[in-house]
Amino acid sequence: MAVPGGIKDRRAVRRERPAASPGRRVARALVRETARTAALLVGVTLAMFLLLARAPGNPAAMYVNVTDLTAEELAAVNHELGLDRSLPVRYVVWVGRMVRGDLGHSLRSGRPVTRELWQTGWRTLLLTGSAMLLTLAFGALTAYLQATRRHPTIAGALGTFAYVISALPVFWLGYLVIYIFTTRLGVFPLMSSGEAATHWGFFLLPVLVLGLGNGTLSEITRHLRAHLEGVLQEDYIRTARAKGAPLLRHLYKDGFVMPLSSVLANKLPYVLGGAIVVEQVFNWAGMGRLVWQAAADRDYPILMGVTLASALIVRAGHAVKEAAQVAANPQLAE
Amino acid sequence: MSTAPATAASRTAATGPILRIQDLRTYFYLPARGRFLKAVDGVSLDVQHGETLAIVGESGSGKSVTMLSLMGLVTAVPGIVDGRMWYRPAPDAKPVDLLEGLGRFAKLKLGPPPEVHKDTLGWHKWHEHGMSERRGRDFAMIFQNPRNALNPYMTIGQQILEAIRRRSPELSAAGAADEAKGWLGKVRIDDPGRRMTDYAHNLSGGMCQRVMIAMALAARPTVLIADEPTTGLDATIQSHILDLMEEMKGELKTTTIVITHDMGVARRLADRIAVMYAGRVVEKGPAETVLELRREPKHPYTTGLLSAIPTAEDIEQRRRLTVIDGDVPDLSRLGTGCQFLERCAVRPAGRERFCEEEPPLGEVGQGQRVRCWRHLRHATEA
Amino acid sequence: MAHYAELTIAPTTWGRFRAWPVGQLFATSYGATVAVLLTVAYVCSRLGWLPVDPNAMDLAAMNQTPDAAHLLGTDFVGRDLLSRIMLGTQAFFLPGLLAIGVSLVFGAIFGVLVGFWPERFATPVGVLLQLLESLPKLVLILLVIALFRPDIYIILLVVGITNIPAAAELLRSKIAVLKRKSYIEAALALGVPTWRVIGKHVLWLHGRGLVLIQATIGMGEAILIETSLSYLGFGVQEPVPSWGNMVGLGKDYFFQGDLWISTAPALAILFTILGFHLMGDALLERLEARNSA
Amino acid sequence: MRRLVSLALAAVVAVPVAAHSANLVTRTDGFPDGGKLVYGEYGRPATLDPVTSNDMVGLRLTELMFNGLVSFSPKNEVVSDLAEKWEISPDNRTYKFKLRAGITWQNRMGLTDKPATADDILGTLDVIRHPKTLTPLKAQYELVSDYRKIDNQTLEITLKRPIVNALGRLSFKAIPTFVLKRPDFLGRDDSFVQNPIGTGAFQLMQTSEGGDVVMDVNPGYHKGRAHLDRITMKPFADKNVMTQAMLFNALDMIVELNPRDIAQVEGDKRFNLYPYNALSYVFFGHNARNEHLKKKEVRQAIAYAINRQEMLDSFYAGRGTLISGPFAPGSWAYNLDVKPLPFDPGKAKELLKAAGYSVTGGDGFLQTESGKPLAFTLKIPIEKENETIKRVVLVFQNYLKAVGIKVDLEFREWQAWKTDVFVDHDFDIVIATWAFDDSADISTLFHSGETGAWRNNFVGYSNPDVDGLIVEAKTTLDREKQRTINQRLHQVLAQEQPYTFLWTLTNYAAVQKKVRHVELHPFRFFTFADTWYIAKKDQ
Repeated sequence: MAVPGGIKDRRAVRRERPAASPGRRVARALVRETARTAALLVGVTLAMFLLLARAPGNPAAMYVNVTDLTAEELAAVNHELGLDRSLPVRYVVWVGRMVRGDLGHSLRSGRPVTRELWQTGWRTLLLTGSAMLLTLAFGALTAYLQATRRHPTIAGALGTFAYVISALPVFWLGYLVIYIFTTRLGVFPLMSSGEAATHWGFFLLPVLVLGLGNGTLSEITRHLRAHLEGVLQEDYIRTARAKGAPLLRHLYKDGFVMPLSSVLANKLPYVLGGAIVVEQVFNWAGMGRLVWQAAADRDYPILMGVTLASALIVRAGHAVKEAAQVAANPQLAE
Repeated sequence: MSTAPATAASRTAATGPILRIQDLRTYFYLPARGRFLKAVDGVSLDVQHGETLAIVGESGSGKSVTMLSLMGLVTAVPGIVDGRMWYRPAPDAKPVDLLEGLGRFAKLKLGPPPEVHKDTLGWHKWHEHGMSERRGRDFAMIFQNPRNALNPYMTIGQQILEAIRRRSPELSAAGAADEAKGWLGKVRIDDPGRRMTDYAHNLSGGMCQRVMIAMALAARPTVLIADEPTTGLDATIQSHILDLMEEMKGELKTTTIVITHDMGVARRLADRIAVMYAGRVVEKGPAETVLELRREPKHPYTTGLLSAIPTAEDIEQRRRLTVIDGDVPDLSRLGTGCQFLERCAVRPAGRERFCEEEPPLGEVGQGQRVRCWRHLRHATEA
Repeated sequence: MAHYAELTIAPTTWGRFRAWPVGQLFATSYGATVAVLLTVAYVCSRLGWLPVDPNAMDLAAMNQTPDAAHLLGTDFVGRDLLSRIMLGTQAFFLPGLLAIGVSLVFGAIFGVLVGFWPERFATPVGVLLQLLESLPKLVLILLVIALFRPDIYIILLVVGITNIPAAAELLRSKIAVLKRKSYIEAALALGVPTWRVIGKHVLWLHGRGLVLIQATIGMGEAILIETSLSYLGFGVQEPVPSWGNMVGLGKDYFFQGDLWISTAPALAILFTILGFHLMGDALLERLEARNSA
Repeated sequence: MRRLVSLALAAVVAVPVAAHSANLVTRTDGFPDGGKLVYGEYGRPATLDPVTSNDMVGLRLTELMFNGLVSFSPKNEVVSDLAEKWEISPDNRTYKFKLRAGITWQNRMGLTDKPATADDILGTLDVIRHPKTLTPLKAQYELVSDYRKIDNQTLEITLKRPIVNALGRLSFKAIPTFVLKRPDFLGRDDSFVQNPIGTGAFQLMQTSEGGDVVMDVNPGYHKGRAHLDRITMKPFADKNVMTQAMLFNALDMIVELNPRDIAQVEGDKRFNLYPYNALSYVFFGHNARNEHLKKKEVRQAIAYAINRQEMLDSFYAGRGTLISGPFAPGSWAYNLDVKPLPFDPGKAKELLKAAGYSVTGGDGFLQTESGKPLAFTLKIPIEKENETIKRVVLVFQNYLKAVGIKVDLEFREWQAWKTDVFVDHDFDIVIATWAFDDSADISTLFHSGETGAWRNNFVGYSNPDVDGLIVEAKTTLDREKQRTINQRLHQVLAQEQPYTFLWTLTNYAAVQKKVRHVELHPFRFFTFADTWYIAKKDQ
């Protein structure tokens, strides 16, 4: 009993153009994300500018011994630093220059802010990035073992370790690790003396401490496990297993890409904060020290630059999340 | 157990069934209640080559769990605890027990109360190794609500190619793509080329089920299992799917097991029928005999199911529909004796006392077996 | 070998409790003990029942390891560590609750707004939340301390505010899930007033789980942030004790072998946060288990 | 010129003593050349040039890379540097300097053996005095009236009025003004600030991204090339980690060893400890505008109530000296026979009762009859490494509590603290450090005219006869007369107690034993670094 010619399905007719390729979907998501970031940056920098203006203290102290100056001399210094102009004027001037990529010069070292940020920024990014990857990798591995009940002993051990290490304060963990690995065992060099070998040894410890010790490990593991257990009960996973297809190929997009990217976006600011503490303990020349000094000196250009940089890093986290999720999940793009 | 007589010889030249499930038990442990949920409690079934067996029963009768156990998809604890599954890959090949070695990892002590000792890790390794080779090669499965059963993150083409690649890895990319399009065409999907790049959410329920069927058949399984394939689809689409399945049956002669609660589906597709109730098979036999309402002997439950289907006449005279009163039993509180007793309307006159004891699935003629004392002689009878 | 046997008698509540997986059993009881210990320490310090006066100094007995007089030893000016650790709970107890409160209340408001009326509130609320999220926390707190006094309430208020986006997102995604389940629409269709639907179904029935997570994880985070800030010198200041500034002062004696001064408060932080995390997760799993059982 | 600093930083220029000595031309000490020195600093320099640099780390670096007209001997006598010899006019106002021959700028940034001339020296003075140049030296050189070039090798500088230690004041470092972006002034955006060229014994090789400053030996150094091949400065953000780095041989030297680590490093035979007495002292400043603190008896009672020797011994292992007046013990103006007030809580209580605080309130603290409590807030700046200061203020609070005075500690962010103290005078007691160059000049500290915003007399102390003594000391030229006046001032202030004078700390530098002939200047540190050497076998 032949069935009449192919059934024209109402839903298929409505959508004319073919589904957008993942590449184009990601591009559209990134454009949306950049627009939103631009609007956000204005808001963030304005908020910080107002806060800085209200904060007591004056950068002139970096230049001269203020207590030896007469009132006029002090006024001259302030004029020289451009601090005597009205608030809105200073903000507009700053934004004007910022748009052209000129963030001004650090009041302290005279170097252009962009260079200061870049020289210290990439180290903080390297530390924060690798620590974030380590946290996500550990979380994903533990969650997978726990969700699939594959190796209960290993899964249990990793889980307990995650709970204990993320309850440990990272500022104390740093000291403990240095004490054990460097002072007692002398395994890790305390400072990179230039050659590659010690450089990597020197790099590994802070990443391990920040990656495991930033206090989010247990929460991330639990979130990933709950999500993974949900996905494992989906019908299409049962179909995949019925087809004898490799489980991970069907699981990785919804089970890992989606949750990991949203965790990355949510937890990045938190790990960035942890980096500031770890940098100090491990003498890691990152943005942390720059912020410290700038806040104490009221080095306004640097502080505004740092605000911009950290807002950009946070937004980059969100951009990565949007891109990953749109690429993975076709339904999101429409 | 006696082997079933060779029936429908013309179609099955085989010496024995392609698949024989013997005394399969699959239990689930409920920690909160501290009891076992006996989803499948001693099921035995045979399927001949090329034949279509329909397993019929209300939801919660264990029919789906039986098939999931066959496919090795039951991960709940403790899962399959007893039984054997003889599988004959080719008509003349020697049967292989799919559950061979189960005893080493799971020991069942039946005595009230039942106990199971299970080496979870070992069972998992054995179970995963054993079944994963055969899934997608010898056995393929179609599921209910197809849109959820398709992976939303992969295109239709990728999912079908995966099945084809697993069956014939030697195919070139283009070759595989053509075969995929071929299968889409065979299941009557329009413009297969473009459909390959679509996702599940771009298609309707009916279209998704067609894709599922194409994907299952593309693996050229020896046994196709369809778990409620048409449930949830609206009537017209349902009949199209059934037509398609009938056509595939005729054309490919694949042995098929259909699980459904809809007698109409069973009548359309099945050569033989097994009726399941409370985790047991209560009647099995050729479709003609089981489905004929007035033909006796028949298990009261089957009669109840058949009479519940409204005929044109009933609708005309607006007769009240006949219903099997009572409800499906709680599988974690099954007593001894015939499970259907509370709901049974035709208690064997004068022999009710036998119903305290569970009747065996006795032979009542022409390859038909019924689990009811009305048709079986009790050992104690003279 | 896992062993499953049928109970002949119907399980009691104790039976049901005993049936919990061992992990959750340990976690909940551990979490409960920590919560009790914490409250006891807090109440004692509020009422002044402390083993030794936390501010009494003894320059002769500086940096002592635990002995009879001082159960947990003494700090860098010879003050008793045990009573200071007990007093240290005051540093984060109320401020922590404040921080959680702020992030929960506003998080819920924004979460519901965006969850139920996305077309109207999604962009304005979204931008505000992401603005809060993008502000660099540390620089922000440094300047707030410069502007006002380094008061822990203000600091944790700032922390609470910057946690609003996380809470709002948690609730929004939960509402998105619930809406797909369509029984929210069903309730609305039946004419149940919207605020009752939000109140009962969303916030009460499902919100409890989220409040639980946010409270336990939030408290853990509040402790970590309060102690980190006090460690860096911006949080609670001398002579008021906080676990953070006690570790901070102890760290300078670390490399000279006097590990104990910073280890004692650090362990206090560890066990408390661990308690909150474990209890939060265990109770959450019970909640989820009950929903899906 | 004085400078109030947080305790981590210290003073500016050093003490002069008038004497001549021959200048060395070629290195004849027979020490071997070669070897590298890596030293650790706490904190990073803002800028590397002598004009804009305003922090100790930067000052020490400029000492290595630059030279002034005159320098100092290990015994702190003025010796020749760029100026070979000099003549002083009878009225002590005009100084004629004859430059040493053969002085060249370091061969960097395209310069090859460019001679340093009088124009460069005078050009440097122009830059320092230019309004657009923001430099701490401006106040110091306002007493220079004019200066002129006689010929390429000679120049003359005239002061507004004769002062006792003029030569020491003229030890500014010369910079090659012809390489500046704008020859007449030096802004911080000028690349010279981070990439300086000098005449000193070492020249900048590179500054790494991590903040390390690497300096190689200047072969053309006019006193003959220094022995060490390279000196590297590594900045640290954590003092404990810095000490560990040295103990693990990653550092050869630490300029200012953390007081807590002195005992540990002293016990380690790999290192030598070199004490040097920074000319500074720590004190509690009392706000004379406060109704209680304006009474002398209350201030004296506070001094009697605290046991300074015990604090010094338990927190700094006794490494410092107690002071009784507003001068550092090492300075020539210190009056040795004025003894610090002894620790005598009994006397403190008597003084307080005499001052009218007879009633003891419910909380155990003293009150006046009218019920006004004797309570003060002690404001302390928040800094990263101020753990020792916390010990001092806590113990101070405890001592005062024992005699019935209530003290609340209030920590304020550094800039906010300075605004409170110097502008609003919103404080009762503060703890701080004065760092001196000319230890006799305490005029701006206690003179009643100096109590306005951002002025040194922030405690608002005013006492007519103290004002008289200060003016008298400032105007005399005769050193002996100045010394007796200052000692009289010391005596008066020791009684008046405008500050509770605490102590002067001894700083310690820790250096690997392999570095030999280590002479340190108490303040500029590296003045004699060119004479340091490392034995061949240790290089």
